[in-house]
Amino acid sequence: MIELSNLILLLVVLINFYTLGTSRLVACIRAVAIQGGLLALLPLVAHGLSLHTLILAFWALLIKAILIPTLLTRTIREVRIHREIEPLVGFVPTLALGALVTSGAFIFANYLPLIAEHRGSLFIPTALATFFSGFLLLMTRRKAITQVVGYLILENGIFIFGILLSEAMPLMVEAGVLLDMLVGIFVMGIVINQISREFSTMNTGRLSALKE
Amino acid sequence: MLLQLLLHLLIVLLFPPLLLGVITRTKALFAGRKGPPLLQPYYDLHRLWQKGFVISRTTTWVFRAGPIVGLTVPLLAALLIPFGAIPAPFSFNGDLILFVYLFALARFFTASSALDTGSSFEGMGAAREVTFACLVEPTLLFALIVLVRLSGGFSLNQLLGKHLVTSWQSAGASLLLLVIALFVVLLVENCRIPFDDPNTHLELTMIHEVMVLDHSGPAFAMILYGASLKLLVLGALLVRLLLPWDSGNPGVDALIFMAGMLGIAVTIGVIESVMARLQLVRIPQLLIGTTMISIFALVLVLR
Amino acid sequence: MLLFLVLFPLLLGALAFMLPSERWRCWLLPLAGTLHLGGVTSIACHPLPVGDLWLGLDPLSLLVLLVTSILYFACSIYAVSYLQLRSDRGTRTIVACLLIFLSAMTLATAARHLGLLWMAVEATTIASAPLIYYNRNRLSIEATWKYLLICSVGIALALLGMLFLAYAALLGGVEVTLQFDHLLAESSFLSTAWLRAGFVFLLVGFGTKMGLAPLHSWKPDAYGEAPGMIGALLAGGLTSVSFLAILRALQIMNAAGLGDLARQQLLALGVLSLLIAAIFMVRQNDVKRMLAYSSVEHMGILAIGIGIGGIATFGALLHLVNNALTKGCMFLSVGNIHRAFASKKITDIHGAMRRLPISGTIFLAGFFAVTGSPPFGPFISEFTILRGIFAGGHFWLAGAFLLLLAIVFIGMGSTVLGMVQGTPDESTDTAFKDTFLLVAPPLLLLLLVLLLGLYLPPPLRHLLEEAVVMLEVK
Amino acid sequence: MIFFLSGIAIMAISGLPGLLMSSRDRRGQATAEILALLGTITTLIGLLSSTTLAGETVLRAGWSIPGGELLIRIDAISLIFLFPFLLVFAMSVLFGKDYWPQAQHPENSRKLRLFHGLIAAGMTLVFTAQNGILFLFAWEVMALASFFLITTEDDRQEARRAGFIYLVATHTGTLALFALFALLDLSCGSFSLPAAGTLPASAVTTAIFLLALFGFGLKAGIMPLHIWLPGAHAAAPSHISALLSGIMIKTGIYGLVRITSLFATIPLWWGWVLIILGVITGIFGVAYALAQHDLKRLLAYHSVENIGIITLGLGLALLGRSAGLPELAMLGLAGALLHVVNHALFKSLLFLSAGAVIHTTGTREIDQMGGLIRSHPWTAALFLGGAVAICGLPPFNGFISEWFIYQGSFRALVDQRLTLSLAILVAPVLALIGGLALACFVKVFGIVFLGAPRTPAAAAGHDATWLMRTAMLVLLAACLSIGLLPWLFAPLLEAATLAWAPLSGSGAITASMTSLVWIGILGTTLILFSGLLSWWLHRRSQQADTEQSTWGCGYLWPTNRMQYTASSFAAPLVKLFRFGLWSQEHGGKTYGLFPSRSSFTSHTPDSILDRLLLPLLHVLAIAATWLRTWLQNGVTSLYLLYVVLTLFALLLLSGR
Repeated sequence: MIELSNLILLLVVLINFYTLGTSRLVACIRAVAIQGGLLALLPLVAHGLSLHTLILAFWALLIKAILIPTLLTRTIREVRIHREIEPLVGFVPTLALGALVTSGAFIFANYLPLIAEHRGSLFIPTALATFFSGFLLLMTRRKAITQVVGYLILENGIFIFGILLSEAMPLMVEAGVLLDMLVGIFVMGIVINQISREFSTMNTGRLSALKE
Repeated sequence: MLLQLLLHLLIVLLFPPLLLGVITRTKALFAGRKGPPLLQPYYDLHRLWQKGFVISRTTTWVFRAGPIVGLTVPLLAALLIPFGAIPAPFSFNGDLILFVYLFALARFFTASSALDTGSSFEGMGAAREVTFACLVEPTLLFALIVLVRLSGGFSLNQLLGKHLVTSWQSAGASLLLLVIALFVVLLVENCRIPFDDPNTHLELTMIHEVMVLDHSGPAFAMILYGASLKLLVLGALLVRLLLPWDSGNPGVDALIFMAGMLGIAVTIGVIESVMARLQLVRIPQLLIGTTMISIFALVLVLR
Repeated sequence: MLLFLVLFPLLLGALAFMLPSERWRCWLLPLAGTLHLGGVTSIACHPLPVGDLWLGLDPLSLLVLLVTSILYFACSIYAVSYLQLRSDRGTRTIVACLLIFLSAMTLATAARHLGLLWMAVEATTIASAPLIYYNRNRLSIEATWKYLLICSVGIALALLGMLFLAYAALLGGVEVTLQFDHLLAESSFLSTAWLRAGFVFLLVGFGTKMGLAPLHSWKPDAYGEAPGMIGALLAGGLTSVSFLAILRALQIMNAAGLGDLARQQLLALGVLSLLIAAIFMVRQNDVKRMLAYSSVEHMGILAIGIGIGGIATFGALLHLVNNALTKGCMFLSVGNIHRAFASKKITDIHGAMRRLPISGTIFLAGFFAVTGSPPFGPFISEFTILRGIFAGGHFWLAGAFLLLLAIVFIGMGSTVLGMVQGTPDESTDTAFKDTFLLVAPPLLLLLLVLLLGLYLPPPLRHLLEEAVVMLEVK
Repeated sequence: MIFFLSGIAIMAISGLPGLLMSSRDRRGQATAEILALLGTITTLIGLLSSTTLAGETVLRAGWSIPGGELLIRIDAISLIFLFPFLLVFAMSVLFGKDYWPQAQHPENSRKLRLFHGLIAAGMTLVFTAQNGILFLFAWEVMALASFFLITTEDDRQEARRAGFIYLVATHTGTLALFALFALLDLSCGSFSLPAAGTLPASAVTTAIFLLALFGFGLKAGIMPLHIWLPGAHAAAPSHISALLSGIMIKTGIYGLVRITSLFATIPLWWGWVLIILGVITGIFGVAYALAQHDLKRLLAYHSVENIGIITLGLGLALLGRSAGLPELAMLGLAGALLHVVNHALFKSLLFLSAGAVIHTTGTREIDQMGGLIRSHPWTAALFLGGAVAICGLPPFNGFISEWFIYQGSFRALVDQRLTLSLAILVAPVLALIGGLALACFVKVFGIVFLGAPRTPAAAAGHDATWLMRTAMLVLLAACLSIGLLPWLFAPLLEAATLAWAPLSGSGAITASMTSLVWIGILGTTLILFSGLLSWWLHRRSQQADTEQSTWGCGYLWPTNRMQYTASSFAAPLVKLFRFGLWSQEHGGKTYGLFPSRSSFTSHTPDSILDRLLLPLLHVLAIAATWLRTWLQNGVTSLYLLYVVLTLFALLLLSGR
């Protein structure tokens, strides 16, 4: 089973790189949707079939792979923006940083004290790598929508970590967390709409009137 | 005891104007003139006492308070200071401070009285008077401090008491410096050349005289008498320092003291004859120099 | 009872969405505020058992809930008049969001499960975003966006931190759970490496929400652009709730014997907050931003107090109460001044005491209170913290603490005095006047602050002492 | 005690009823004044009925504030400060009735009276509170009330500026006091002050002393901490300035006296620090005063000077304590304490009479006045009394306290240890200060009241009302009574010195009783004899010719504006001090044969405040502004970067 999960996790990491490297917003969102779908598989792969994992997988699929991407796609359709043209930090440097972060996470994870089953698995390094890739995306992009994608990837990283500890999170809480995220992104979508109405752009670079 | 008190009072009341006469006579002799009689100041006082007043319409009661305080203060101060070996009638711990501050009181009223006339000349005089006093007062105090240290006492009687004879032997250098400093104080406080000229009428250069320019009649008599008293009182300090001996007989003591005072008067007359008035801007420098001398005297005894 | 306190504002919020009448909708707020305060008071008087696995109040959370409830009560009364003043904006969203916000804050204080706590805190972020966007202009949208993004990211960090805690349990070979009491009980078995990392993530996460420098960057924007009433709730209520979350993490660290490390980190952030606040408050041109930095400053003081420990812990908890009430008083009165001058720039505001005698006076008194002048409550708490600093032998820290307080006083003083003194410009005149409902709530808060400075009611003192015991290293 | 406490309460609330009345209602004013006076009297009754010189009255009650205790103790030190305070407060209330009537100042009169009462209550408590927290409460109530009093006319830019500087200064001082009391708590385990002379030396005693020096020094106005003082005293209404200058700055001295009394042992350098500060404060205080031509600023700088004198006395007392010379300690402290009382009396008298003048002339500029003695005969005479007293001249009270300090310095002089006998430095410094003060007050009195009026405003005007006169007369009488009957006050001084340091078997004050009697007798003689002479001279001058103008040395067309001005009067001395004053002069140069109109002005800004502190703060503020445009530039990414950096920094810290 570990091999399968590792494969999925590797895909997740690759998607991270893809989002870091692409300027097309639609592609970005699709990539995140795919990542969400992959993540939804993980509980099943890691813990086997049970009611708990099934429900969790279903929820994750619904929210991460379907609802949120739909929401985001609708938003970009409304605000008519398709590309991240001038990121704060260029695509190549971002990719390089992403590679650095990811390899750092993988190396660092070797030094972490882990329980025996997790030694060989890629769960923890991938979680960390995904988390910080999301952070990187948040920090280097100007477009609000890309930043939301970054936030999503960041949450995905946490989700990966959470799968290891699904006993700690009762289903209610897990569901609540995902719901919270959904509502959060919904509200962000509304705000993005407002931004584009007010500024006729989604550039958060313009959003720097409040200083000091 | 009673005899000493009597002698003290007699000296205070009768002796001072004579000093002015001696000074004038000395200067006249130096100038090759015969000069007025020695008792001329007494005649002057008498004449002024009889005269009427002319008072400027700008002035108020403050104008008249000047001469009054100017007379009262030296009188009281004279009761605090021993005349040679004759002890002061009033003596208590810390009377030296009262002694110094009484003169300041007189200065306050003299200067105010000058300002009351509204004349800028008198204002100028008052300004100079208070300025130079600031520089003289510390000197006087330093001198007294040296004496406190040497005598171990806190009243003028003790300061100028029997210890002086031995102190001249143990701290002669310091006392010598004191004498110099005190002599300068005496000259400044009594408006003598080289610091001030009691006879000039060039208003712009004068200090004390210009302040009393508007006074006349009895008020002016008070000023004159007060000035001579001041000379006596400050001179008494100096005389006791220079002639610290104690004969045991009050009469002889009084005579020694008066002789000493006359000697000082003659010295002043000589100085006034041989020196010119200092430039006004030089005066502060000289006064600060004197303060330095007195500080040095203190350092010598503190060592 | 607790569940009721969480649910009824939610129900009222739903009602607010459906109620057609703009006028009656406003009155839902005082209703909720009063009911909530009544409920909390009755709980405070007859303490419940600590509670089950999900909800429960211990002295620490009761303290925070009590403060939040009092503040919310004052703001809810203020809101009625305020919303009527701004009737052009409509009240549906704001009333509903305010009610949901109350529910989320209550849930966050009462949660015994860290996951639930996280959910509730995230819910407060989402519920308060529309509140900040109330003015619907460019600046407020910018502020909302920044608030939403930075706080969400911060909260995400906290979630990761919680998972680290769970992993620490996993590695320690004990029951893997995020139920707080269980976690506390088995703390000595937790893996220290994961625990340490978890604490850092929790501290940074909730620290962002609380507004410790340098994680505070959203704060001036959000407080500056939100209406004064919202600023009061955020600065007084939400920060306290986030601080509670950090204290929970600290409790676990204490129990695991890592308390010193945790305190050290809190101390570092606290001093940095004080420093940053001092730098930003000098010649601050915008009064609401100034209050935001003042909030950063006070978060720093709280962190320092907890970081020092000992008697300073008592001071910090008392300061939590004082800070909430004082900030509420200041934000509400500054809201009035903002209305009366139609500006929040100090270049436009002069002579507030003449134009608004009562609000201006409250604002000025609030300034003295917030800077720790006797006889107001914050003096007692700041002074107690200072005592703790000295008692711990940190003399240089004490010196820096006092120096920074002095700079804050100078910076804030020049702004505040420039506003309240002098004569108002005619050009800035508006029709706004002090009315009872707009003045009574801040006045109430001010009197409470004054009361806390003159007299510490024994029940409160008792509560504080119990809470301190919870934070002490056993 | 119950009288005492209710007195405080009555004073505190005296301004409240007025707040509820309309701003033009005179009844509010009357109520406030009656209540304030009633409170003063009640407090006084409380003091007299419950206190004896030797013992102390204690009230002790619990307080729920952590570390707090309602501990009030009235001992002789408190009494020394309380008596003049009550007198000055009552007189400032009386004076204020006609000086600041409700009808003429509807805008701020209610505020003024509210805080007038509050400051009184605060100060009474400051002088008696023996618990650190209670003390800080009273201290801050006083500080805030005085801030509002200073900014009574907050529509004036000058008052706002002065108020702000004051507020910052006092708050900084209060913060130092926070640290002070926290350290005291640390070293003796309680906020309630330990008994005098029981605090053992420890690592923090030096810190406590330095904090006290800073915190209380700021309030007292010890140079270079005097920055707030001139502006604040100038901006406040005059009867408030009287209270501030007379009493409030003494709370700083009180604090120093109280704190220094606690220590069991005192290092020699403490005394020396105070003496050196006293020398600087005294000399530069009076030098700055000389250079002023704003009447109230001038008086304010004289307060700085007098604080210097008090500090000198206190420094001598500390020297005496550390060197084991009880006589030196007692005389120094007695001088300092008596000077506190004296300065309270004559400085408030001076401020009140200055107020009476400013009230009618409408200016504070000395050079705009002149000849006021004709229109203000009473005020002039009263001012003269105050001026003579403040110069430390006999037969007034200022002389007595300086005399004590001189006596103390002589005791140091005759000691054989050089470190001690050098303290004689105090004596000539006092003489110099005295000389400068004399110059300054001759200037003020002469330029303001004597000569001819320089402006029409100065020629018009009327004397103070009888109520204002009464207030000033009472103060003058108090000054004179201490000057003429000093031995009556010796027992109180003795008790206070014993309360400060329980020195075994030293009656230095009682020993000076003979001297005090003599001084009194000579003073009386002086007055009687001068009176006699004046009576005689007055009779002689009845027929005098009083129609002539002053002898103008031949110049025929003198005008009133050609009289000597305040600036020119002080110019020689100001020039002597130019290295510390750095006066600025503008204009005054004329060119050519027929020069065009030219004007000359000079003014002396405060070196510490205007040349050092404000520019420094300005630079710091610019640096802060620059730093924050860079730190918080509005870009969200940067903010997120902060989050990550913090995260990593803390992880590193945690992993170490």
